[in-house]
Amino acid sequence: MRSELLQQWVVVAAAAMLLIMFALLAQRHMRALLRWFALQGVLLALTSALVAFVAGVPELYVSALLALLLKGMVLPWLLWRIVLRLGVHREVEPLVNISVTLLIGAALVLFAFYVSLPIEKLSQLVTRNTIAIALACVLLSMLMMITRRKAITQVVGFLAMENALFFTATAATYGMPLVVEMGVAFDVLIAALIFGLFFFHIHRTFDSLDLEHLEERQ
Amino acid sequence: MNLWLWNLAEALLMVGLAPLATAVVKRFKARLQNRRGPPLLQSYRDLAKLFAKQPVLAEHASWVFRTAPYVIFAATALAAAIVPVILVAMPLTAAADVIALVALLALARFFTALAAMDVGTAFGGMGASREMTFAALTEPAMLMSIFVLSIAAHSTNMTAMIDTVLNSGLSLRPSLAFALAALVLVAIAETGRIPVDNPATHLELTMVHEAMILEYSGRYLALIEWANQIKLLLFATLLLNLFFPWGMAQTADAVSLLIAAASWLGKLLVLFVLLALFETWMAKMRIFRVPEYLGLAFLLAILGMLSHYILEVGV
Amino acid sequence: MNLFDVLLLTPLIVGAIMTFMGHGRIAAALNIAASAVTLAVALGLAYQVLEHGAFTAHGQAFFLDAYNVFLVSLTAFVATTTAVFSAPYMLHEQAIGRVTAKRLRLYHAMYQLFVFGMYLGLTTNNLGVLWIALELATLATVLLVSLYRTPAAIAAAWKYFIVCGVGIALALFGTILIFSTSSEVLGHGNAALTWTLLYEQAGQLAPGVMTIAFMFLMVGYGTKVGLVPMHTWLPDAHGEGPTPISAVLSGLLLNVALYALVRCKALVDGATQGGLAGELMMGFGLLSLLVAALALHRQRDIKRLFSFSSIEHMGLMTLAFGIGTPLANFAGLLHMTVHSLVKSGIFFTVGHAAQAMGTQQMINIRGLVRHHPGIGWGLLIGTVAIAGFPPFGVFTSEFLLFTAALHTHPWTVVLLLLGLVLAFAGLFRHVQPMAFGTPPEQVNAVRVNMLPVYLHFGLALWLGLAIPGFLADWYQTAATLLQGAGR
Amino acid sequence: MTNISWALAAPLLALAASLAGILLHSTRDNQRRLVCSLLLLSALAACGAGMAGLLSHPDTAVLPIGLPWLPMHIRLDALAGFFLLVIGVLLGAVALYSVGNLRHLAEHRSLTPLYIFLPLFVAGMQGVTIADDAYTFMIFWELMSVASYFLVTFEHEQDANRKAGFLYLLMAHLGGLLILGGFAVLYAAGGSFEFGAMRAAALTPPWASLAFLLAVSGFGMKAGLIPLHAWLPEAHPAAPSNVSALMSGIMIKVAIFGFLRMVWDLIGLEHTAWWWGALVLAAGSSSAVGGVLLALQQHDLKRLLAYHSVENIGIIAIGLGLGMIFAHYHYPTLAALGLVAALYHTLNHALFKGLLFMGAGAVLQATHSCDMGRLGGLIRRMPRTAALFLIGCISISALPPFNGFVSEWLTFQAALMAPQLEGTLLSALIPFSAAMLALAGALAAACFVKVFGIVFQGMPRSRAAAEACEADGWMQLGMAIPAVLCLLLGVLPVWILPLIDVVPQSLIQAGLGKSAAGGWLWLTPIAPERASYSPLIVLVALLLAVGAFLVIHLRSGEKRRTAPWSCGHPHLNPRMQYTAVSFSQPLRRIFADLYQPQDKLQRSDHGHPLLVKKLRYQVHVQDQAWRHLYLPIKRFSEWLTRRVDWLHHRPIHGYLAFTFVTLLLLLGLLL
Repeated sequence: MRSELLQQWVVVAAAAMLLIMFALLAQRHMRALLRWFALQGVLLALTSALVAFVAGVPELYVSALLALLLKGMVLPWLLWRIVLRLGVHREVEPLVNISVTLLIGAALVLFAFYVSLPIEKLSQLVTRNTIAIALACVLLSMLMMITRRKAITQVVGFLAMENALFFTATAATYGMPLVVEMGVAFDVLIAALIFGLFFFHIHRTFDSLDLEHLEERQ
Repeated sequence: MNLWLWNLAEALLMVGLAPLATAVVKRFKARLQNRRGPPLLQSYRDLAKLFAKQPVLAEHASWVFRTAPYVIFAATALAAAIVPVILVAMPLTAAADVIALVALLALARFFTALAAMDVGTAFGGMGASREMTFAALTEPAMLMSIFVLSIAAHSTNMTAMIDTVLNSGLSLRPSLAFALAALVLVAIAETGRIPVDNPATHLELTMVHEAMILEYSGRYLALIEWANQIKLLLFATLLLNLFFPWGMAQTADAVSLLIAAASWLGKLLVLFVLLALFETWMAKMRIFRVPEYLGLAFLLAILGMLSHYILEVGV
Repeated sequence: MNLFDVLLLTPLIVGAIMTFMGHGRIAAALNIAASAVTLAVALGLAYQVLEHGAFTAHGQAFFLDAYNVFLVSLTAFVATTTAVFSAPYMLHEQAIGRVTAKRLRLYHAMYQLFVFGMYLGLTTNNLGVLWIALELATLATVLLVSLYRTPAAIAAAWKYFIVCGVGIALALFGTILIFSTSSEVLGHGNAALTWTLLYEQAGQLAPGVMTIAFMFLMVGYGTKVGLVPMHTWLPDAHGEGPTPISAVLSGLLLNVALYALVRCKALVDGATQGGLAGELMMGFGLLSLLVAALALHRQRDIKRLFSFSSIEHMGLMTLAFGIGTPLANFAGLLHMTVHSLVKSGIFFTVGHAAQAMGTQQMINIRGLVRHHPGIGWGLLIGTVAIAGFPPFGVFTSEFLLFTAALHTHPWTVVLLLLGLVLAFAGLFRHVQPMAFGTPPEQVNAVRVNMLPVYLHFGLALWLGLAIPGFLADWYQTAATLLQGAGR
Repeated sequence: MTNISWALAAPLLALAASLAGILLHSTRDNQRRLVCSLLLLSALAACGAGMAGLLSHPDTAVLPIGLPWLPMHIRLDALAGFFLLVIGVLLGAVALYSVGNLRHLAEHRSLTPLYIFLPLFVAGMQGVTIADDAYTFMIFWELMSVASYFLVTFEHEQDANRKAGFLYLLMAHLGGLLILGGFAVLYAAGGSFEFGAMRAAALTPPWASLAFLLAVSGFGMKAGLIPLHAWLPEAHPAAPSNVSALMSGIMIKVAIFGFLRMVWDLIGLEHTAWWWGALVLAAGSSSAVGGVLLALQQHDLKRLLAYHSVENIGIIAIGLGLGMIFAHYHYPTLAALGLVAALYHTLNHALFKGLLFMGAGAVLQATHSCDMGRLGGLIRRMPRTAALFLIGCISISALPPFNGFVSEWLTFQAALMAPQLEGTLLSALIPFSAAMLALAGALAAACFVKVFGIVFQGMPRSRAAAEACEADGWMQLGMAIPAVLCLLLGVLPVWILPLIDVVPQSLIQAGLGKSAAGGWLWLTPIAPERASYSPLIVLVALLLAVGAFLVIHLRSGEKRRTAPWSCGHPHLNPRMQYTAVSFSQPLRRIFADLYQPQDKLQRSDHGHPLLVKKLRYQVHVQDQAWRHLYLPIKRFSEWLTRRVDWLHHRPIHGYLAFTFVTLLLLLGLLL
């Protein structure tokens, strides 16, 4: 009965992930974007906590906690600080207009499902669908990185991709071994710090976070 | 051994008769132009006179200039010695085949041109340039036309070639016709006759051969002139003996030798008459028509080749 | 505390020290010393492996077989020579004020961290840790690339960071997918990511998932290898960073990434008894070769030029491993070795040349053989070597690759030939005028340390003339190891 | 000391010379002496080994270096022996020549790179001949290419030299890769890189043809067959004269060797398709005529000589092509004839082209120019050089009694054997190529009249030429050796041919047999009644004729010297002479369609067209291969590079997009 509950939850959570991804794609304002991003983190935390509880994998609690702290609070907060510091919080400035982006996104989701069709059912919880959705989330976050002009939105996209991976890890596999989890989390943290460092450099040297300027340096 | 002697005799005959031959042609032409023309021995007298004269050299003429006439004469004389005149089988013919024959003439020409370049006059350069240009076309034409025969004879050895023609009897072959035509054109060009070059002219712009030897005098000039006369006789003999060898002596007995000699002289006379007629009838062509003329010769020769391969092999 | 721990700990500890006192002469000396120590250790390990065969350390956590111990020692060697080279180089940079003491600290610390990352990646037995190590190395090099803080450097580092970050993330996704199927076979926990076990159990992994996983790993690690079309970060990163870093990036990091890719290929081949992975790698290899060869013609910056040449050669190796016959693998490994040697050697000379001329723009570098014969001839010889002229080792490996390719996929030979010729033309049309001709008026004299260069070229020459027996056996075992996953 | 160790000694001595070049860079004179003498020793070793290879059975050895499973194999057989001999002979002469030549060169700059790479170059060539496995072969082959590249760019300050070097190395690289491809095919069939296995390998016709095509294109590129010759006229003039002598005299012959080794030996003529020979024959004919035609329009002495190398390679190729055709139709003796003719011409060309380039070097050294427009009258300033050069000119013009004539004579003989064949296409092609051969010979004569006449005769066209001084003893010695050999090879072919005849016997188990049927005087390649040539008699006869007259005229020796007639001009000046340009004008006009010369005439007059103030005529004849082959390729590749460059100037989103699309495509594969 537990596993059924888990399965249902996994499906729901997966759907939610996908939804949030689209939400991120659809945002026009920084603040909202970061809110959704934080929400994603929280969702991750919940998922892994539940998996830990149901499947009785204690170390997943740790990663749940990590997720909650890092992805749910620290990173969004850091990013928001940066946004405030650099005063870029108004427009997201997409390269491609939002509705088109969303259409492409939808197409990607279909694509993801088709790709994962040949995958036979591995176990009761690694369903074809979870993998498909994970795939879709990764693709969507990449789409986001491609279609946003500002550096900071790219970073959000990047972190969103990390989240998608994390979700896959937990939902589809009861979580990776702890060593790996830790390592990954650690890397993400460093990455985030370096991001922060860079923002200031970029801002100083090009006095904007518009990536177009970086290209003029070739 | 006596074959060698006989060969030497024939060579001397060619060398000796050469001036006379030229004189004969001159005489015929003169007659055709209603002139009396010089006596037949005139050309001998000229040579003798030139030999006696003290040569005059250009200031900065080098040793090439001085040695060239000897080389030219020697090469031409040797070429003449190669060609079977009366007797078919001769040792020197074996020593140097048709290719060597052409090459020897080329050697003579090479040195003529060098001698012309030596003094550094405009005429010398002009003559050499034109001569070598024409030679570049005549030489292959000549080789090709002779090759037609030598392929038929399976040999480049003139003795063998003449033998085959003699033994094959009178068979009309397109290839031979082509080859003959080519060789005639070549002979005219090589001996510097009208319409390619005019031995009598000294009009600067049209000279070829004369321009090259302009600076020569005395015995040098004599040698070169003589070599030229030998060349005329040589080509005449070559044409006759390769394509119309009938009458030539295949065995070295007195009778056939006499017959051969007689037939040779007879054929020569006929040929010279034709030459004289041709020369009086033709005008000299412009210098840049000559390549076309020679190109024609080359083309004919190659056609002869091809027609031999394509039409006659295995026939 | 065995040899192995020394290998991993030395760079880590030294790196930590460097963060505090990583400037001035001692730092450089320490840098060299540390690298030398690791080199000694690496050789010791190599000896062990050669004597007693592959072994694992700390349970299943780390393992050393012919393949990676050879890469470890190669890495250690190049890292050492690079340290030797970087000592005078960075002093000069400091002298002309391109780097401050603070930056120098960062430089040395990150250098060691980077090396640590590579050792970790090479020796770990755990696909997850492998990924972490690569990410670590990437992050370290990102900071190194941006060392000069010039706008161009920032831009390059940012590009490097984003593109590689995304790539590496995709690789992680691939790893997770592998885990998702392997955990069915080997249960949750580290076992499911332990390469040696996976290698044994490869047959039971779900082919479908493994294939998708490989797609992601291919793109992910391929980005770090610098395969076209994910190579776009590479030229900038090489061009803008300090030259020693370009040397180790080209000479080492790319190798490690390729190493990871090849390890994964071995697993996928085992799972799906088909050659899809190999064919993919061949495709990417050829594409990289051709595109890089063409791109070479249009370069203006000398370091970008040689980074494109690196892309070309990584393409060749990828092709070799993609073909996957023992001969091809042999060629690939040999090519890996000689390319690392020659290319890092070239980057040393390039660095000196750039310093001598005060610019990296090739248009301004002229007549090197006249005013700096050492540099000029070094550059020429290096280019001749990298272009695959005998008697240098690059020729040997290309020769073997050629024959291997003709054996299995004759059609590739045409493209291979085309690519090599184009690449040579593209490289040489730029190098010749730099080495030859009349030099410009003002040329600043630089203290050059050509020893590492001669060392590298000398080794490459040696490998071209005669491959020592032990090395040959080494390659042989590695080659067969790579070929026979689950077959 | 076994034969093979002699053969090995040659390249080793050369390497030693290179080493000496590095070590003694401080003391120039010792450096020069030591390097040159070591090279001389290497040459002697090569000659010895060559004779040994020709006279005794093949000898092999395995060196302890190379790939682990493929140590270097070397083998000294007849073919290798012959080419080692060729290398040795010319190398010896050049080594002596260099003693003098390099002394003058050393006055301007340090020659250390030359001393390093010249011996390496030599070692490469010698090594190629004795290689017995593909790997060794390629190593030495590319060593030869690279080293010679550094020699071509030795005077790298001139822009032209760098361009030439680049083109050369590029084509050498391409050629090397093609050859490598050929070996790869053989390897695939034989399963080993050793030549022994490759010989044994049974090739299927398509693979054999592929290997053949690769060999032709690869070696043809090095040999300079039209249209693969573009590098040759650029590179040979760029190099120092003694190097050009080696490159033109030997290196392109090494390519011929490679061709023989790969096609005649490894692939084996039993696999030939009829069109193989036809292809070689056609390439040869076009090279022969094309080369000489282009040579005629060159006004730089060394460039002109370089184009003549193209011509002579063409002649060699004609011989080889005939041989291959005969071999295909199973006339082994005739095949042998073709091969022998080719080899004989190889030897001859090595000699007279080496001689000519050395002569050009002497001229360059004396006048600091190879531009024929600035030379002239040198025969008076440097009589010995002139005499030796003249011998070279006569030989290369294929005039008796020198050696060039003998080999062309043999080639003609081979061509005249064509009626033996069936198949009309061939029998049409062969006479045509014979015609081309004849044409080439005649044109060569014209060209060398021009060369000798313009450079050595007439009046000096520049002060440098007027003040030139004779080359020193070493250089004269270096030139004298090939000159003498030119005469000997021309007069005593009967003694040389049996030596060369060994090669076909070992390659196709057939030889000319007795090439002197009628005794030692008579050269009769096939049969006395077919064709015979007795150069000695010809020579004697010539000498007799000349001698007789000389005797007559030594009596009355006195001559008078006056100014030559100059159309009434007061005195003749050098500017009135024919120039190189005007000499070749008639041919330029005749073959205008081939040359497509671009000429322009600038004239300025004093108001009236007849009152000419200044008249300036320029004509430029471009190698058509550039227009129609090389430039299009260049343009296309440039276009491609522009397209690719576009990839690398995208914004970062673009880069991510590449990754993204790649991923989608890969996943798409799974659908």
